[in-house]
Amino acid sequence: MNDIIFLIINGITVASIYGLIAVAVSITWSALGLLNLSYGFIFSFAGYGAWLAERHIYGEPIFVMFMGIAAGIIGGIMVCLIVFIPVHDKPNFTIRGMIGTLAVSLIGGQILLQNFGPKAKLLPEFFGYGKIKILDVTLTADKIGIICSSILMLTIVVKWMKSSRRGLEIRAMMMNPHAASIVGIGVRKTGIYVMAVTGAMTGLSAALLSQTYYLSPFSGLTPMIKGVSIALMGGLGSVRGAVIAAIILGFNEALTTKFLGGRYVLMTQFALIIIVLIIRPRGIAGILDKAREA
Amino acid sequence: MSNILEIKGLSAGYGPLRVIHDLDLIIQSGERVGIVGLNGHGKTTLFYAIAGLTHWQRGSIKISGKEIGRTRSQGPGRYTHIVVKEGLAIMPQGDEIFHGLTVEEHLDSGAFTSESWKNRKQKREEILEIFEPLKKLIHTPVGRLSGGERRMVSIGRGMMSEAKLYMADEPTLGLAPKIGKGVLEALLKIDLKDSAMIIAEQNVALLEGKVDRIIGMHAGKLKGEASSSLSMGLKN
Amino acid sequence: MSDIKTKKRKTWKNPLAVWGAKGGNHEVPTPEWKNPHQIWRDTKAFKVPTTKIGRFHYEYKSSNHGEKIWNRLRWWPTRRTILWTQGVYNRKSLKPEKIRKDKRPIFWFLSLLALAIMPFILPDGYKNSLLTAGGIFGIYASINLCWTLVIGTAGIFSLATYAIVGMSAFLTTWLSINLGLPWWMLPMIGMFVGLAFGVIIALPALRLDGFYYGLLTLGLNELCRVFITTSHAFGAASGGLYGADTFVNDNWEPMTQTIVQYYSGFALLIAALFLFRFVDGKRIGRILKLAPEKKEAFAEASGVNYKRARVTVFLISSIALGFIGGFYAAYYRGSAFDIFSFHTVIMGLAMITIGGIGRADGAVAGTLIIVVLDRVLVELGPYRYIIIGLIMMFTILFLKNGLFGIRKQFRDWRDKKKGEARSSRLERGGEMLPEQATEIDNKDEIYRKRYDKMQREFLKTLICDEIIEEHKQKPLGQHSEALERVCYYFRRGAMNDKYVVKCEVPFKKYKIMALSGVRGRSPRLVEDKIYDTVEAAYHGLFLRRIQDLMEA
Amino acid sequence: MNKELAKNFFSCKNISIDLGGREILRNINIDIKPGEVLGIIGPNGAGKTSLIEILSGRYKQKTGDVIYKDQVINDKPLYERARMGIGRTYQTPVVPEELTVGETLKAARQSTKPYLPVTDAEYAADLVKFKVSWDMANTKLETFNRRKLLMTSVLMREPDIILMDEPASGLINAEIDEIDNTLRMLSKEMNIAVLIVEHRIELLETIADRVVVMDAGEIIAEGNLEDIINNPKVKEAYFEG
Repeated sequence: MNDIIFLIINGITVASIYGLIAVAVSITWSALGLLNLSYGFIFSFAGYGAWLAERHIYGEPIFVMFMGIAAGIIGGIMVCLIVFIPVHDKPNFTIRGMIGTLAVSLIGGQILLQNFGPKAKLLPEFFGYGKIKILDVTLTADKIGIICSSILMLTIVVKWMKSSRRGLEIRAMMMNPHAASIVGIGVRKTGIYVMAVTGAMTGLSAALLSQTYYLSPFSGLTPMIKGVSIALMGGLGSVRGAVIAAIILGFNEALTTKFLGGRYVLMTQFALIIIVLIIRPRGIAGILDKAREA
Repeated sequence: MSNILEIKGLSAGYGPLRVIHDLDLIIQSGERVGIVGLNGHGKTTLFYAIAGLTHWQRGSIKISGKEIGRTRSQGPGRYTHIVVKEGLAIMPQGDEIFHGLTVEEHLDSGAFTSESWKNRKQKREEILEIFEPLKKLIHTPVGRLSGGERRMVSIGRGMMSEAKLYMADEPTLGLAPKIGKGVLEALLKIDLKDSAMIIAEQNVALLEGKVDRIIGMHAGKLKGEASSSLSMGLKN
Repeated sequence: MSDIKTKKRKTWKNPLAVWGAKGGNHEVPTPEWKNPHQIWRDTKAFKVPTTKIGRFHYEYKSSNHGEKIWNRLRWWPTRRTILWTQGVYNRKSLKPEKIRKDKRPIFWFLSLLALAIMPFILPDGYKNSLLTAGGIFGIYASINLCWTLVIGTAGIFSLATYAIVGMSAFLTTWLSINLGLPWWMLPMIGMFVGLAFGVIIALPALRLDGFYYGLLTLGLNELCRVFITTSHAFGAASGGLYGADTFVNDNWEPMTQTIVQYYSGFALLIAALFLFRFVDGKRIGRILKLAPEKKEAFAEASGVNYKRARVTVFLISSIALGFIGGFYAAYYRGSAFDIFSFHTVIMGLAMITIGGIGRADGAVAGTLIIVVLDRVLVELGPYRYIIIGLIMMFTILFLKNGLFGIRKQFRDWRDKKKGEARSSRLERGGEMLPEQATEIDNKDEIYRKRYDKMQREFLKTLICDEIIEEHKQKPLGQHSEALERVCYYFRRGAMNDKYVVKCEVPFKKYKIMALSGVRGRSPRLVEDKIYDTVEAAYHGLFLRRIQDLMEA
Repeated sequence: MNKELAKNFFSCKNISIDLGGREILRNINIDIKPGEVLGIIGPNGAGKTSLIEILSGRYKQKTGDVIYKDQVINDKPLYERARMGIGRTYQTPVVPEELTVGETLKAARQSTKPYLPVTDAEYAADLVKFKVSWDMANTKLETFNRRKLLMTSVLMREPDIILMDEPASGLINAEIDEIDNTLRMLSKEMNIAVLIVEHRIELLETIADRVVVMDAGEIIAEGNLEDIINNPKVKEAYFEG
């Protein structure tokens, strides 16, 4: 019993990190119509940003975390400037955008490799080494921190999208880009906002994941593929769907590790995704996606 | 009285197709102008040209003295938001709405200046006074509304900001005659003060006597405004 | 001319005086007189900047043997001619000439010939590395041709291509090691593996659209990678599975081995090209081109079951990919895990996008570029990936459909600019622009239009309220000179869209119609207005014509 | 098979549909006989287009049946209906960009077995007076010729009924006359039933044998055109409120 709870908490921890990327993928897709596969690069970029900050500026863990977020924002804006803005009004934008972001991640990964070398780096623990015991289950501060900070980030983003003016603009653009330009919403400017926000989410997940695992030029790849598949299962474009999918996949990961063994995680995960997609071709919350049927 | 809109020698079109031919138009503040003409004679294209949505345009367009025309081909919609921020309120033809937003949010999305964003609550109240039927639907997603209500929302969205120039493109198109009349009346109720309004319409009878002047549009040129007796004689 | 301009305005007899004009004056000032020469000069002068006239001759024309302008040589036993040529007569010299409508077969032949004789012409120093790269190029180009069939022809955005190849390679290697299968069995078994995988992957393709499917297949690729790398049967420790039977004999000289490998890759490429030609260029490819993605309506209405055709193409190319997988195993004696990596997918995408998605030449040329960068210029180190990424970015940002689309893109762009420039010129009132004039065979027509335009410009100056009033009073009979001129012009007009008066009820109801100008086609009504008298109808018709004249 | 169905050539019974919670069509019944020209008119948003999409099989109706030659064909997709002899044209057909006219017709000929000989395509092209060079790229065709290309592709399978969506929109008068002639020939001499959706009454004046008027998803009148125009309900919907 203890084991299962422990695993579930593990699962939720992992899910909250991947969920951040999934929500980022989801928001970019629905707001900009861009399938951004360069989150892997943004992830590594943010991680190295945090690492550099820790090395050269100030070593306080929380500061490092915020620097990771800041680097993620910069990475997101960079991708927006390089790929989204030149390409967004060209024909076949979706394919172009996807290949363009892939090219960015290819170039970016190589540049990171050139500058930092293949050796893995480690970030400090942000949340200390405290432990809490609730109902026989030991919770490390680390896990609580990860879950809380990612939930906090998500809440802030969702709240921002719901109530602020920029959020309204982004949602309006999600639904009808042409009408949005008529009411004075610029695609490019909104694109930068969206990419900055999603970059911040990726940056946070990079900082959180790099403190437990490690950081290398291509370490963003797996989180991105996981994030994309979570977004896919939740239904591209839906934050709610992505969150639900992240939780389901987190549980799945925990349960599979427990009963089948760690190396079957990906298999059960994809089987789950394929089943969901075959039953509902637009993912868990696919109905909301109707807004952008281009 | 100042010139809100000043168009000189405007030609615009899509690719090899030229829809608007060398058009001159001056609209002064406080004016309510009707543009009538058949389908395909360039009413919508005129609006699109002002908003920068045509493929190419030549000539000068000034809004309160500021030049917004572009003498080069342009990606559709690339500069529209900049033009709109000069003070345009476009109430487009057809279903240019945000399906998933509620009526309230939808109205808010029209308030693009920071001032009107601050006063959006009050503005919203004013608009709901004009469009009574929307009051009950304030939290409904716009996609669920009927055609007439959608048009009301779309016009209300245009009224949210303090625009200098309101442009309504065929506000009654595709609506049942009664609803269409209601929508048009709401448009006429807008207090213009320093701004101006253009209404494009196919049906002359709907506008007759309700606007300050009616300009005919035929094959991309304006007709009927020129007050020479010749063209007046030709009109009937 | 200035003396004419300064002349005093003359008066003329007011035609309306008979009916009692305003003020009762018998004489009114004439409309201002204009010199017809001046009008001619004004009309002739272009006020807009003109560009060079004339059209480019895009097609290279070769003179012919003798007088014949056709070619009877055909590929036996089909009815196909060797090259698609068209016979034309030169307009200037009236000599028969041939135009090659499609020159691509020539380029294909030359480049394949170059590949075929490459082992004999390469300098010894580079021979080994280049031929090795050539073999790899053959395999990758065949894979990419099959992928192009899936993405381009079938329109299914699948990223699991390398997964199929890899699974087929690993399974056949494993079978070869454990059952001792000979090398020629491997591609055959690979075909079945490919079919099986194709069926599994095609199932979701029926339900999912575009990008969901793309991402799903990307996930499948990752799944295969994890499955293979973690399972002990496939040599999790050694970075790949090796030891399959091969057609390259170890006892041969190294150079012979390389050349055999090179030619086997070349043969595979030729086979893939034939497959591409027979799928994409034949019935199934054609009906799929009838149904491009999101625009299937036309095809559906003509009875095309496009979904079935898509899946068929997908399965065919899966089988081919399985075959290539088996071949790959026999070529390398096995396979590395690398084939499943995300990096390979990116490289593959680069290969097919650089050349242009959906074209055989694009896929092959893209593969060539990437393979040369990736395998030949090894000394560049990681910079070569940056270069590849930059080429990809360039293609995405600036090109419409890859390198091979540049030609069409340039022409489209030029035509668009030309069309815009042409249509945004100030109007010439019915006269032709010089660029248009080159497209008209009958040059008389150009001059007739120019004359007509001049005439209209002149007549416009004559039209004034008095004339209209005069016509209203007396539609028929003798008129003043100005009105007479205008009426003559109207009467002389062409028959199409000429207005006529239709009598509905004699002396009571008249309407205005327009002639169609075509024999057997009835006139059409132009307005609903009913005139009470024939005179009123005449005048209404006159007003219409004047309106047309002023607007033209 | 009951007797009620047996006399059916092409009809629909109690069709309803709603899109996104809004009711578009409510209990539509339409019946058409061979060789008849049936016009469907109504103001914008009356549900005409949805109806034709249902009849041709692109949308799925919520309730009701579509019956063709005594067969219920609710589950048949568009292409299967096309093979059965239900032709369908679009208002603005999107022609395949990559092909030439000849290749398009070839693909249409080979869309399903039996493959048709080229003479069938030539015959169909002749029926609609589609006279362009077969080497011409599809993208260079004008609207009218695009419609004719689609008509040719549809007619070569010798359909028994053609559903047309606003065939005259955006055409000049001479072209409308031509469509008029073609339709008359198809219906009166080749006994093909034609169903035309149009929102302008005047175009149907000459061709339609019978007219159905729709408003807000319902049929409000049915009969020949003169009766229809005098119908007060139609007047209200169409002219003034």
